[in-house]
Amino acid sequence: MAPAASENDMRHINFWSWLWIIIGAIYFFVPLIATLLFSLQAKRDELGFTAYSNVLSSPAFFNSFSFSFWTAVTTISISALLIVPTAYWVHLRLPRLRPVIDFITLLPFVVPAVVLVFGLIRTYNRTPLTDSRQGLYVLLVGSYVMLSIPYMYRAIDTGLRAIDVRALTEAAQSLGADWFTIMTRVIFPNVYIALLSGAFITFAIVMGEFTIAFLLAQPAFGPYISLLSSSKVYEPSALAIISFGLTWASIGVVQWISHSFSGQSQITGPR
Amino acid sequence: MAPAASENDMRHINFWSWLWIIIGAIYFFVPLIATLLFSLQAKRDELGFTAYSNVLSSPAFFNSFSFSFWTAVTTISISALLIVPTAYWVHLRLPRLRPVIDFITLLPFVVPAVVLVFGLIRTYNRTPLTDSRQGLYVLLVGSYVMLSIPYMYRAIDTGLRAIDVRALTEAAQSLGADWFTIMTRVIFPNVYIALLSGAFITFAIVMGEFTIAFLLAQPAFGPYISLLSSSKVYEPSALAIISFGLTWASIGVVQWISHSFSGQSQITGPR
Amino acid sequence: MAFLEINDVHKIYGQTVVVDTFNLQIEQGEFVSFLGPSGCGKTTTLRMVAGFIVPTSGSIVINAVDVTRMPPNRRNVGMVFQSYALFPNMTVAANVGFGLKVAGQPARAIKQRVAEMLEIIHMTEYATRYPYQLSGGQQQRVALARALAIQPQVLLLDEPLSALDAKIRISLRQEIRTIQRQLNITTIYVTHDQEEALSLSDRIVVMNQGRIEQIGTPFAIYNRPRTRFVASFVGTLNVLTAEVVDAATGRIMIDGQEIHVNGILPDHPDPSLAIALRPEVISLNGVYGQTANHMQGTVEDVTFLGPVVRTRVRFDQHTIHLDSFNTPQLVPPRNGDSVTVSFPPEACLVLSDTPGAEV
Amino acid sequence: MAFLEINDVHKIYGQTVVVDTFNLQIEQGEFVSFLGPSGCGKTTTLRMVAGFIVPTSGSIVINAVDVTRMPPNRRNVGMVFQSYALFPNMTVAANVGFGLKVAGQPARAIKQRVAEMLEIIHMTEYATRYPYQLSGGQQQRVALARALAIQPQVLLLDEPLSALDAKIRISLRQEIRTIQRQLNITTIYVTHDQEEALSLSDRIVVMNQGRIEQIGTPFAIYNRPRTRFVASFVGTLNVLTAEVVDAATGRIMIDGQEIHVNGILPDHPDPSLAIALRPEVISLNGVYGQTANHMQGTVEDVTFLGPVVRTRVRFDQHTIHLDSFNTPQLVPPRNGDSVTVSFPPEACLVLSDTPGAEV
Repeated sequence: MAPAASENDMRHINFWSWLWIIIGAIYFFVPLIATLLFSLQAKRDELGFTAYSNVLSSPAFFNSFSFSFWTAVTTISISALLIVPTAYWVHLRLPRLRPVIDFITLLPFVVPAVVLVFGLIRTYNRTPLTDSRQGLYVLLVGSYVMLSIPYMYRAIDTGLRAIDVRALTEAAQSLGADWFTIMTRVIFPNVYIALLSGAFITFAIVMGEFTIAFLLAQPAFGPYISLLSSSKVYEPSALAIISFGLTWASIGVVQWISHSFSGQSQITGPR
Repeated sequence: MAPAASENDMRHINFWSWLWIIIGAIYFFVPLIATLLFSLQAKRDELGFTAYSNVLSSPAFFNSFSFSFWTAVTTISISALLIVPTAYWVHLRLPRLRPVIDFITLLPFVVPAVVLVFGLIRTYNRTPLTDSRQGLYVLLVGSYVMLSIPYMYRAIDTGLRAIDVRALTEAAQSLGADWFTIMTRVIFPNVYIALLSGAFITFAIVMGEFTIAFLLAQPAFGPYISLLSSSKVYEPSALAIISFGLTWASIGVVQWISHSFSGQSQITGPR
Repeated sequence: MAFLEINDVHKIYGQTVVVDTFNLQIEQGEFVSFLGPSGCGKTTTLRMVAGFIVPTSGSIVINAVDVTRMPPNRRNVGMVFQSYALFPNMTVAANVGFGLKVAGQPARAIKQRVAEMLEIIHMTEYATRYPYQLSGGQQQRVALARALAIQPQVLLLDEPLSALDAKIRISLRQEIRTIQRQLNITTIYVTHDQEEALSLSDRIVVMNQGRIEQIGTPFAIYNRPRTRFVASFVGTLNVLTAEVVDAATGRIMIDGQEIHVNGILPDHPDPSLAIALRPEVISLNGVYGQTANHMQGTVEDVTFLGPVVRTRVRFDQHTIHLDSFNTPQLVPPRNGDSVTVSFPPEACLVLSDTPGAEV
Repeated sequence: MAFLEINDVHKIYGQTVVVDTFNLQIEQGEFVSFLGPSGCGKTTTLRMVAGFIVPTSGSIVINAVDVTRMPPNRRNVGMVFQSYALFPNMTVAANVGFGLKVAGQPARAIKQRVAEMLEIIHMTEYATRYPYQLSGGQQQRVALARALAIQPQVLLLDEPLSALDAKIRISLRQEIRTIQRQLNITTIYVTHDQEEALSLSDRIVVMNQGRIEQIGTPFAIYNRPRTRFVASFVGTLNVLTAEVVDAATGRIMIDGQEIHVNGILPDHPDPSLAIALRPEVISLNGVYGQTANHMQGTVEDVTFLGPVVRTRVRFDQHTIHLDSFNTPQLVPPRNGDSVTVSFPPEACLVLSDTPGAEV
């Protein structure tokens, strides 16, 4: 195919390119570098990793981090099991409802977390859900699943748009496949990469979430960061840098996984 | 066209329908009703609107609400002016980069708000940006614009996908239109409804945002809710119900606007 | 009893009758096309045979088993889609073997059958490729092999060539016909392209607005259309209004020139009737001799279409198109020339407007 | 000097030469088609004329003004797209009037011109409709009116009929031709459909792999193709390998049967050459008489295509396809029949493989 549109107005391209490079730099790198430099100044008049070793050697760091990590994994699994079949079904049977469903999945933005938690606690007050540690954990995961819906649904929806859901389903049916086979061998493998991108965002949100975990008195990573911020000087900055590094490491893992599905990444890739 | 797929497995449809109706009811209505009932109990042993009149008659409510309202409007305007041309340009000239840009627009989820604000304050420490009220307000709006990017970009991107950006641009060019005419008469009118949906989410986020406003010591609605929550019993619930009502009122406005563009809503609607 | 029977099938959505009283018997090994414009119900009927849609009433019987309400995955029916519908996460070999794997066949048997199928479609060397690495024509051949691998009782093709380029369409069309004959598989082919239907089919079912207009061999459909719809949908047609001069001897008058048609005309109260003529039966150079009809007219336009030169000739009220082969002998007429056109009486179709009625 | 000149234009992306040494002069009011397979550079060339792409080298001159680097919005060139590209937020009237409004014309003048244009495309009653309320054919007619409303110097059409159904394609094709002649507007039409190019154009530019293969009238392109590519892309072709018996008198041998061709054959070191025959020039019933070539063969397959019956005849090594009109007189042969086919010597094209070389 021919290349995109007119080539006359290169100045327009340059203007927008530079604007965005500058905004990007100010947004991402300036604060990051400032935080990094500050975190290295724990020992007066010299740069060093004192703040980092303080953070990493603390058992509270490890405990809260692994608590949030496993909560995130649980959240993602439940969310995927709920949403993949639902989104598939909407694509297959109710394609006209897609704009409506798109809108409904945005509702978690509309109901603030505070309302959600107040409502949940008040509703389940003096039931096993609020009177036991396990019950509160169920409430926590439930809330996180709700928060993850917009991201997970949209990611999976994008993945499903990249394939012809109805024709693939009918082809599999005519070849003798039942619903379980269609889901596991046809639909899931084709939305896997898209699912990963939704899972990644959910992971980042759960790892950083403060309000719900705090209100439900859960030993999560968000409240730990907040506690550290109010009691220490340099350690919070070190922690921010560590979280940032971990996040990018998980991006790397996603990239690596999607490359090992090389044939497929071609398909669910650019549209 | 023929209807969607096989009609044999109505039980599957019913199972998922009911599951989602139940989840939706638990998620949205149970907490909401609980909150509503609680908010009506400010006077012992009878239901009444005492908490509501307390909230609405407070000048702090009005001041913080209008502060956040105008901040949201400013945020949305800046965001739209930045993102509509950028998204248009990506569609027109760099369609292959769309997956990459999609990913970049998700980065605000990855960098936590706390890191952002700490970084900003430290970076601009002892500059006019942190030493004046106007400066802090600029930081606030800047941060909100960053937070709005994922929602605004995705909404506008969806709107642009619904039209053939390149062919419309070329058609307008060959009819003698310059870039300004193309943007204002062809592109903007066709993404207007999509833009509204992004603006609406941004509005909801800015109205409820706590962390950044608090750290920058701004008289916003989020910190006011938080303050009220820690000092009063029934008023926070009343406030939550009021916010909820206002949010749905703004949804209503969006619906009304999109109906008055009836021809167009057909086009930017189902795809 | 026929191998595949569609008995009195209706499909109604709300107020809309999509398929109306569909009856058809197909013999083992027969190739039947459903031909019609979009929205005529041909795809809906095919999808009822496949099991994706349940008829509102009526029954579908395959090989003496009533499958009307049997789910599609138990019908053992092969399906080929316009969009190919290959599984993007699987190689060509895995796509072709999918149905066998689902049926729980041993790996060795699958491998052998896949190799056989790839042989038939001449794509053995593409076994390890992914669908996105293939051209449209190759993808559709893989889809065909995949549908045939399970040895289905019936093969269903839903506009399989519509997404392909003209040249590939013709070569794949021939390949489909060859494979179908080789395997002797009962086949239903849905298309809106008359040339595809005419060149491939043993019989054609012409549909319009949910109803069957005519069932017949390609030759019968083209040369003896039973309704005006069939005559005009299948091929180009000149329609002329004529006045009956003598119904008994078939003498009629068009624009003041008398011609005769074969057979006895309907003894109508209304003495005018519609006559249809194919462009290719009308001759400019009088090959049909003295016994044919002759009419005088003026050349209005000459269009060069490649193999064929199309001439538009005007009489008093009517214009007709006539086709001549572009041979070295051809001297195309010029605009304004006075010409005599001739056509044999048996080439005149007397049209009826009632669907289902004889022409 | 011609009205529109494309002089020595190249377009190169990285290592890929998309358009190679394109030279063409178009006269005022001429209708020229660019015909070729996808990727041949025809659309790129059109887009360079429109101004959406700047040539790597060469120049484009319209009406004595060099527009090579002029932005598209100052060229006054009308463009019609395959996807219609109507503005979805505007009514039909607003779409047609868009170019005039941009040019700052007074409302009354715009209204009058829009009414005129809607008259020409027979869509006056659709003025207040929105594009999504129209069929594909209607949308494309509005797009044509919109492009013509600004009274462009040149009208460019980029596969305008590809998205439409067969029947609408043919009627809109005729409408485009009528309007073009009526307004006498210089037109370039890009297509991959040979019948469209042949039926519409004053001249056709056949392109392949970025180069011009041949420029000529439809008749010359079809009947005197200069390269093997042109011969095989435009129309169906039988290609036979022959041995030269006597180059001077044009006697050659195919599968042991001697025939003669017109003109003097190239005095090649290699005594074999390729001969092309169109299916429509070959006759089964000997109409060409004694002076023609005759060959004996066996019928392998008879396909009924509607207006035409295609017969495949096998000689020793080769098979050929021949077409006969489906007239009441036709007695189609049966598979296995021994037949004599005949064709005039002047119908044999001697093919060259060098692009640009004479056949």
